[in-house]
Amino acid sequence: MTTTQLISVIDSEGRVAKEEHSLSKEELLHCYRTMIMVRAFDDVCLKLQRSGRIGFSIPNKGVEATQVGAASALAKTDWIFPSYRDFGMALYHGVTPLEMMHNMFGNGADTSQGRQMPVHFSFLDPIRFVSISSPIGTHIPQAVGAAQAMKLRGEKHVALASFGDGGTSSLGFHSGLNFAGVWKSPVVFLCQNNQWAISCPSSEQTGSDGFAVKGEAYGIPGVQVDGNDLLAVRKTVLAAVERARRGEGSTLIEAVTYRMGGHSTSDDPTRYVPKEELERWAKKDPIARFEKYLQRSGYWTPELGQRVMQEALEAVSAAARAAEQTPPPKLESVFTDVYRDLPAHLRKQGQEAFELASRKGDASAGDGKFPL
Amino acid sequence: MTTTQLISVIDSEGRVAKEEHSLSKEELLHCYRTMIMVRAFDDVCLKLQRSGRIGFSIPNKGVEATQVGAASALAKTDWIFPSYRDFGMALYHGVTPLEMMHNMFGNGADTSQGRQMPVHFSFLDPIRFVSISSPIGTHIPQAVGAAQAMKLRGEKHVALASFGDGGTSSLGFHSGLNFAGVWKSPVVFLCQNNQWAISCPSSEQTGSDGFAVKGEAYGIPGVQVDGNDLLAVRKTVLAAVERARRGEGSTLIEAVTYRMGGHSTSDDPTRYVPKEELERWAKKDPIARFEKYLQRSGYWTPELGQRVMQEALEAVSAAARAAEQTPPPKLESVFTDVYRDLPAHLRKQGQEAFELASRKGDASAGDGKFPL
Amino acid sequence: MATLTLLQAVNDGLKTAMRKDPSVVVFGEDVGPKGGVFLATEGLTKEFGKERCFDTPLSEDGIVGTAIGMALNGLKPVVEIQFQDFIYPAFDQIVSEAAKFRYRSGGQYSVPMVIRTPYGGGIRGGLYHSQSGEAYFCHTPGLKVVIPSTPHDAKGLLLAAIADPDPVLFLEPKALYRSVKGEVPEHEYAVELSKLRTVREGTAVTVFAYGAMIPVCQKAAEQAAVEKGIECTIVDLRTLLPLDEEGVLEFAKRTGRVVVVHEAPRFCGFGGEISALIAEHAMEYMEAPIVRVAGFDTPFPNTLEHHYMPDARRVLDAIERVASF
Amino acid sequence: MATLTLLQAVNDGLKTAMRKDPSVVVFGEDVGPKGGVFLATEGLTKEFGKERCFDTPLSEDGIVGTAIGMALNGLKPVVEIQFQDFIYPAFDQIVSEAAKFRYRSGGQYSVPMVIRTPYGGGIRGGLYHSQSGEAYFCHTPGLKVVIPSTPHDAKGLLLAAIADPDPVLFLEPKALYRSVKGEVPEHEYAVELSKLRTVREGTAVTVFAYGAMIPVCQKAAEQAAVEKGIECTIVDLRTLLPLDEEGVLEFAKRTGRVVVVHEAPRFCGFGGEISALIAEHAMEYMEAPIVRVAGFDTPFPNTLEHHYMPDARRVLDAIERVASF
Ligand SMILES: Cc1ncc(C[n+]2csc(CCOP(=O)(O)OP(=O)(O)O)c2C)c(N)n1
Ligand SMILES: Cc1ncc(C[n+]2csc(CCOP(=O)(O)OP(=O)(O)O)c2C)c(N)n1
Ligand SMILES: [Mg+2]
Ligand SMILES: [Mg+2]
Repeated sequence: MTTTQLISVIDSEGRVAKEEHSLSKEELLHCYRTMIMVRAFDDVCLKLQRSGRIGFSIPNKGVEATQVGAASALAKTDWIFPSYRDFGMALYHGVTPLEMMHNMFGNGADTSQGRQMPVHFSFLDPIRFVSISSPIGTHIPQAVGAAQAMKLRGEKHVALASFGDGGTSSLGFHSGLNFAGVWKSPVVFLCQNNQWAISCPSSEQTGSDGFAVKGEAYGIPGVQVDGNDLLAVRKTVLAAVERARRGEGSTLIEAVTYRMGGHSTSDDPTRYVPKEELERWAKKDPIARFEKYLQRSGYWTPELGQRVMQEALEAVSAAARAAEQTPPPKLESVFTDVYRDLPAHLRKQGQEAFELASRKGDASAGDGKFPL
Repeated sequence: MTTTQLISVIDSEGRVAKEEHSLSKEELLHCYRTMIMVRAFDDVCLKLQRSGRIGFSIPNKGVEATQVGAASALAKTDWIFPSYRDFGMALYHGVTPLEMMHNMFGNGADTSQGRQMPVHFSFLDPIRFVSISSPIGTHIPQAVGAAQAMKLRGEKHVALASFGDGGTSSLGFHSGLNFAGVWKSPVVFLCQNNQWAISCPSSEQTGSDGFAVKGEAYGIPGVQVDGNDLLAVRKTVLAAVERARRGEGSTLIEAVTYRMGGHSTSDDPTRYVPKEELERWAKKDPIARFEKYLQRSGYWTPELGQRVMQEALEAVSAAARAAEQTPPPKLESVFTDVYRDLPAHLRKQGQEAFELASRKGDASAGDGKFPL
Repeated sequence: MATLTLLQAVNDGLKTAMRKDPSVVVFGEDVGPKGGVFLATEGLTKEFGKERCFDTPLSEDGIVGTAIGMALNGLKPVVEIQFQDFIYPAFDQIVSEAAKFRYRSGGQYSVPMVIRTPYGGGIRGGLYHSQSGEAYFCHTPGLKVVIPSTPHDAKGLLLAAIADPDPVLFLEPKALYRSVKGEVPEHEYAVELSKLRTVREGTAVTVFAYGAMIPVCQKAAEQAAVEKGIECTIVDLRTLLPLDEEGVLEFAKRTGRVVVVHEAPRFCGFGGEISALIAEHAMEYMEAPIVRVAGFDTPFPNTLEHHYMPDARRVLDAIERVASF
Repeated sequence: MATLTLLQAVNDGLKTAMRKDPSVVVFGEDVGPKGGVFLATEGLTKEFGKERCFDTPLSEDGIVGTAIGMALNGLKPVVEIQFQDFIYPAFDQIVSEAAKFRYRSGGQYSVPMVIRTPYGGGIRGGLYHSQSGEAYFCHTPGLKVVIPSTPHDAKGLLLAAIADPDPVLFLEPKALYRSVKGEVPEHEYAVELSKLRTVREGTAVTVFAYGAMIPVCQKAAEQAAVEKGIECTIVDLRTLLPLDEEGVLEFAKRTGRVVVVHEAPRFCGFGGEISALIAEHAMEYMEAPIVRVAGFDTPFPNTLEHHYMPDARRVLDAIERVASF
């Protein structure tokens, strides 16, 4: 059931044996621009974090093709249950850098009202990009449930759950895939094997030979795809999506890729990542590979590349400036959205907080910095 | 890695193609007597429960060969992490019916001091038969930890974790096998696929093709064995035990067998078990099959069979009478063993309980009955 | 009106909700053809089909996790955890996810769902079939926690819980499943959440309790009245979170003498919250120490469970001590 | 004596224990070569080898479950949960297993082990890197729960926890990891469990607190003394379970005015237990309401965490209210 051969479309020189996709030039360039936007967003966030203007961010360098290739296989009516290293999927479907930057600054325009840490996005439109939580793997059975709801209603939509190599050890992975296997739910499980879970290499995450094989434990077909090859990811996810829409159940996809940065801005990967390994993977940069392909197709020139990056950086920087100037959430946001209706005890606690502030002055922010 | 062929030694007529074991007549008869003892214990407990003398028991009819065959592959220095449907393993190694009956009556001589429900045994000698808890699957990673301790100390012992088909859906299954796969711990995972988890058939437990295949998700070899064939179970478990002792890591064994009774004395299996299914499996009764084999070997006659059963029933009944007359645990047992040393607050609560009893009379037992 | 046991009232509540609202689905271990180990879901698969009432693999994490996903996407799952003792594999999903979804998404996503589960002792279930874990969940903002003590409330609170826009943990006192009977309207009705119920009125002592402790407190109060002339008010808290705090303070102030009763261990139990609320907001009214009668701070024993669980004897003793202080 | 941060004191405690006792093993996510995300286990793999300090797959259930097995079989595991917020996948192993093994086996099996984990707010960690879940565990008989607030106690309590015959949850206030420094003996020593510590003495008000709230209370107490002439006693509870109940009552009685402070949500929090204990056993001594200052009954927010967490301002306000009642 498990395909043990790594699916690949674009070779390292950007060549494609046989044109297997039906993407127009515009669509291809949209994928490209999205990948560049991810990288630009990362770069700007890193600088913002290093200069103390935001507390934390999560780099995506190296995994852009997996995110964007997967997103390109989904319709707006599908649901995404993302991990924190997946925002390229949101960008692909039209979430703006500004919407994201509001979250990075945790300001009052953030969809989570500054309640969540940076990179814990939540979007409803233009696609369900379901509120990210930190605990690893919890969203996997949730995706199965959301998909099952679609199935019970006879809709042909699917849910995509994305998680890391580390995520396969979580409890949610086991229960999610097990339920999906029994229910034949329309879910696509996308395991992004980026080789590391913070400082733990994927070889210490499991004794199995890769992650795709884990599908068999649940009666779910598993496939391995070259995660640095946008077209291969798209093709593989699309096949899984179509299978799910046909009512044939779920698929586990292992996208083999590489986290070229640290785990987060709090992490120093030089403490544990072998230098040669990083160098080896740097040569497989998914964006460079896609550029070569586009160039062969006559859609790309170095100038275009520069311009796209320039535009992306400007858009993200403008978003950062705007987000930085957006006021923080209001004090009342601490108390709302715990329940739909504010219960009496929270009304009281909120009032007391306001009263105290007027009596004793406002609370002052500490200088606590996120440590990882 | 997974052996998909069902391992079998004794055929339905009791024939063995090639004598594959090195068991003496005495050893074979010890296995036989243990299986009969399990069945006798079950029968007596059922009567005790039906007549209201104990609250609850768990029938083992149909799975005796798996329990006893597996136990016979272990040394006294190994550890057993059992489920509640495994006490044949304890009997095999010399735990007495009386020790077990103390638990069934929850009296003051029970190793758990009447704190646990019936069939939640705990024995230290003559083999570690680790205290059974009700939550399914929690003991699986514990077995891995105990085994890992042996490995770190350079001992050649193994731990055996036994659980049901339902248990494979638990979180402990996933984390236990995953850690064992990475650590190459000396554990034998024995999944007793008795086709049912209370009223849920094993086909609704997982989408996979059987349970042995689940080993692959962890890099652990999986084998399927005919669980109603004592010699096949013994052979398979022994191979796994020896592999573990050699430092080669763990094995997942699926023993395909059948729960011929209800889940427990509170369960009415006629509500959900198809009659034909039960009839089909009744023909494969593991004790009858072993008797045929023993008979072919010249070790068994119907008279011997009757005598062994008679002796077993007498021993168990005598144990029941003795246990029933053993006084209940003392009130202080409610407060001890929470910690090694009684902390001040529990000393105080205990004193208050005693004082109240002397002032207001003793608490009286309710008539609550266990419902399943 | 029909006279039903608490268990039948739960079953009736489920059927009533499923008949009215096609988005209600019921699932869990053994809830399908078997009807649940206590038979709370009996007949549901038959009436509503296995698309709406079905069994699951043995994973509470999976049950609650998938229920959250369904709730996110328009269904109204009412799941069963076979015993409250087995809810802990789902603790992460409940505490980290269900309770926090609305907050962390600024209201974009919410998880209206109900987790039903039998809790408490009295059936000789020992450590793992007797626990009362309500305090764990009451310390979890974002959840609602409801415990009925009568058939009428069981149906009415369950229907209110199912109609609620937020996740509700619905704890059913298994000791009362078959031992209490009462009149239950056949039609649909709701008992409003976060409103306590006065079981009995008296001016000497106020007893706060819930679930299976209500009949125990009633027995003790009768004895106190008959034997000592002490008249107690008994308050059934019913919804533990969000608690009717004003109501609690009001009833505490009326008598100035308070006993709090629950089965769960005393230390950090729900009773502590009641005592603390009163000690903070009604201290001036108190004429006696606030006494808790609770399970001991030990795991739940089997043979001696009747010593462990508060009984009328212990509650009466506390009432007398508080009344005569 | 060396001057160490609280984090260094933890590291020193681990090394001291591992040097002395070869059965001590340390494991968890990223605790090996990386030394943990906070560097609490820095240098352990180097000094003791990867057999005694090693990384695990990403499963808290697996970490605690295997640790229990090791503890059953003669090792002394000291495991790390990366953030307390991520302990919930292991809740079942902790609550159902570690806490109940000795009891259910009549003392045949026991699980001496330590679970270390950073808890609490103050680092802009939002909902999932800031929680204070101590109350969940304090409501679990069979566990011990310890929280240091100084480097000296961090090492001494950790060594006592490692030497203890029962499972100990060791919660480290991450906000203090690097912000407090203090003298720490280089040798091995133990700070006895279940004994509170007097941080400061004063006759007007008793403040009970622990962990990262200790410096906050100290600041408030200084202000109360300087600005209002109110002298407070501050009691660091240190071991929350088993609690030094006699000590608590003693210090409550001394002033008759009590404030209880913690970061965790108020409702059903640990503070409720302190209030309840006093309301039950020292009510006659109380001259004012027992006031709790706690986190709000909401999830933990990120940007506004300084509003959420009790600060000196809020503690001072409570001290003043209680003193002037
Ligand atoms: C339950 C849980 N445990 C621990 C953590 C801390 N943690 C955050 S990310 C991470 C590693 C995740 O690795 P992987 O799943 O491979 O995703 P990646 O970061 O590589 O994208 C860990 C251990 C967590 N968030 N949740
Ligand atoms: C975590 C948990 N959930 C639910 C239960 C209730 N329960 C007890 S036994 C059982 C079925 C177990 O089936 P299986 O693992 O196949 O073992 P078998 O009884 O067939 O031997 C269930 C659901 C439990 N004990 N623990
Ligand atoms: Mg990874
Ligand atoms: Mg079974």
